[in-house]
Amino acid sequence: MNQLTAKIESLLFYTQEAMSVKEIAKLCGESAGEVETALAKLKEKLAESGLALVTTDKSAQLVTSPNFSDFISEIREEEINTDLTEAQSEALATVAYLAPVQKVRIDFIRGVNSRAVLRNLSVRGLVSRRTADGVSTYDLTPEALAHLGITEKKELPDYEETREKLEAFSEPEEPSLEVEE
Amino acid sequence: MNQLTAKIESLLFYTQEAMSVKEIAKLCGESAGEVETALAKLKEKLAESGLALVTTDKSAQLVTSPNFSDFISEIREEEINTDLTEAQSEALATVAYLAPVQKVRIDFIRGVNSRAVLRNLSVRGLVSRRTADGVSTYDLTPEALAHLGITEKKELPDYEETREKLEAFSEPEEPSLEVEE
Amino acid sequence: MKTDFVVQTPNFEGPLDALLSLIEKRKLYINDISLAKVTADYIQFIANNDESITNKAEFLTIASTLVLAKSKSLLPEMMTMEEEEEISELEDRLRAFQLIKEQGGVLAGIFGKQPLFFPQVTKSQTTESVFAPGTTLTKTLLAEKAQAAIVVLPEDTLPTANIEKIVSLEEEIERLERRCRKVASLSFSSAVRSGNRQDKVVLFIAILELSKTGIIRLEQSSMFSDIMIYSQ
Repeated sequence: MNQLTAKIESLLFYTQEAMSVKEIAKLCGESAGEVETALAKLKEKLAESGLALVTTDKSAQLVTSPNFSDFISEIREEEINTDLTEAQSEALATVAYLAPVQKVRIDFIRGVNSRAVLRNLSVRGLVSRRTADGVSTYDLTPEALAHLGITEKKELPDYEETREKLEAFSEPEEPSLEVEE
Repeated sequence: MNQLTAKIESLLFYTQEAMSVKEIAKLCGESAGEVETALAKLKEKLAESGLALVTTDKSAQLVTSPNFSDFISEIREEEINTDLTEAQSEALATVAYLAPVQKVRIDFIRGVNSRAVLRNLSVRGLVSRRTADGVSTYDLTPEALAHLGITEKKELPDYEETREKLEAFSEPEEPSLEVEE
Repeated sequence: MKTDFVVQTPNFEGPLDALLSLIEKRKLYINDISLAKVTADYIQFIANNDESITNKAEFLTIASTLVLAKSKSLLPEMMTMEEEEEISELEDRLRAFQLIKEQGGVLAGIFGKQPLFFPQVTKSQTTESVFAPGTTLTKTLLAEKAQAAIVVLPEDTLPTANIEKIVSLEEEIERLERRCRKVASLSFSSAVRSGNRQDKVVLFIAILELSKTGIIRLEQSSMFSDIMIYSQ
């Protein structure tokens, strides 16, 4: 696999988004023509693997291979058609009361990494991620609010008080944790 | 690439999380042994690509290849906190080279109670605690390996040599700091 | 007992850290001879920093092993097997700790320098929008979970160590001073609080401190006889 092909693969894997040829070319410091050639090679190389490259005229995205679409659909059904786990409802509560909130703060409050849980909540349509000025934050979706029977987060039980208390504890660089006893 | 290897690749790509061999085996309807073989093949197959497979004793997860770490660093969104305090790096090293390791042994080696620092490393997602048969042990997480730029513990600097020396030096006769968590 | 090692604001993690730094400061290897050489430095370190040392019990346990190493250097033939083992265990712990410190430094050096990245959190690849909250999600559930997070947090930052209460060195020095003012002399064996080795070590350090400042004078008529303490 040539260097540019692999580089683009790592980029598309990392962003998990459809990216335009132009954007990829700019980030990789290569011409659009070279990127297109590399994308064609990547597509070919992935043929027998668990992944596939979906390309339109202008964009490319890494997805799971069509060979396993039934398998992945099943997993997905199972993942979302169950009740929220402890971890998921805990993370959702943190998002609800602190939104817009960064992942690092959610991690701190919960004491564990919340990547997988946040992803599940996103897949379920309960939280959404928004990026501004290079900082990503999580918030409840309008659908989630509607499901909870409220029109805005302030209507959550004891909203102000709970938010304040959580904020007081949610400094990720809490120095007291470093102190050995 | 064989069918199971590709299937596991698609699964890991889809879930975006560290999955245990047991979990993968269950979802794929295969034995744990076959899954382990397939994971080893997948790791090998990814060697020249844009991706890599991070494995701990119990789990596997897809990450970007070490070859493109500088490239992705430039475009990454979330800042990684790269600071480790003295206490954190000692505790992390103890876990890294002796894992799975009990807290009492970490305390013994460091000469102090490591409760606070272990909690701190857990919050940062760098170590995880597992309890089996009433005994709790700590191990590095896939996040810790990824932060260190390696895909498995064996790639740690001077792994075998350090582990052997530590084994020889640090057999605690009795728990010296019995503090229950 | 004057040494060149004076630390006003120690930031040692613990006794092994402090001890290792004393050994390295003198450019010694880790062995029983080195331990004997730094015994006085270590005791002085505890004396100077008694208040700022948090895990006192651990510091004193190691002081007591060092005093053993010191006696070994003076009277090697008097060591029991058990005492020999205690000294060699401390050497091993120091070696393990030294190695961990080194490797910890190596790991800190590479940590985050060439990381491997996990993908960003996204919905899945399918574009169809899904809404699957399950059957249990209510605002009451969220309120409960948020409250639970608040209850758990502050507790986790509280120290919970339940190590044996150890007489502070400062207390011991004060107690000894008071007693010396009342009586002209007393013996070590009558002054010690208990047979506990740590209590003996604290008293031993205390009398060394007091003799250094000239408040008391020490006398031992023969090897292993009781130490007599005279007030000046």
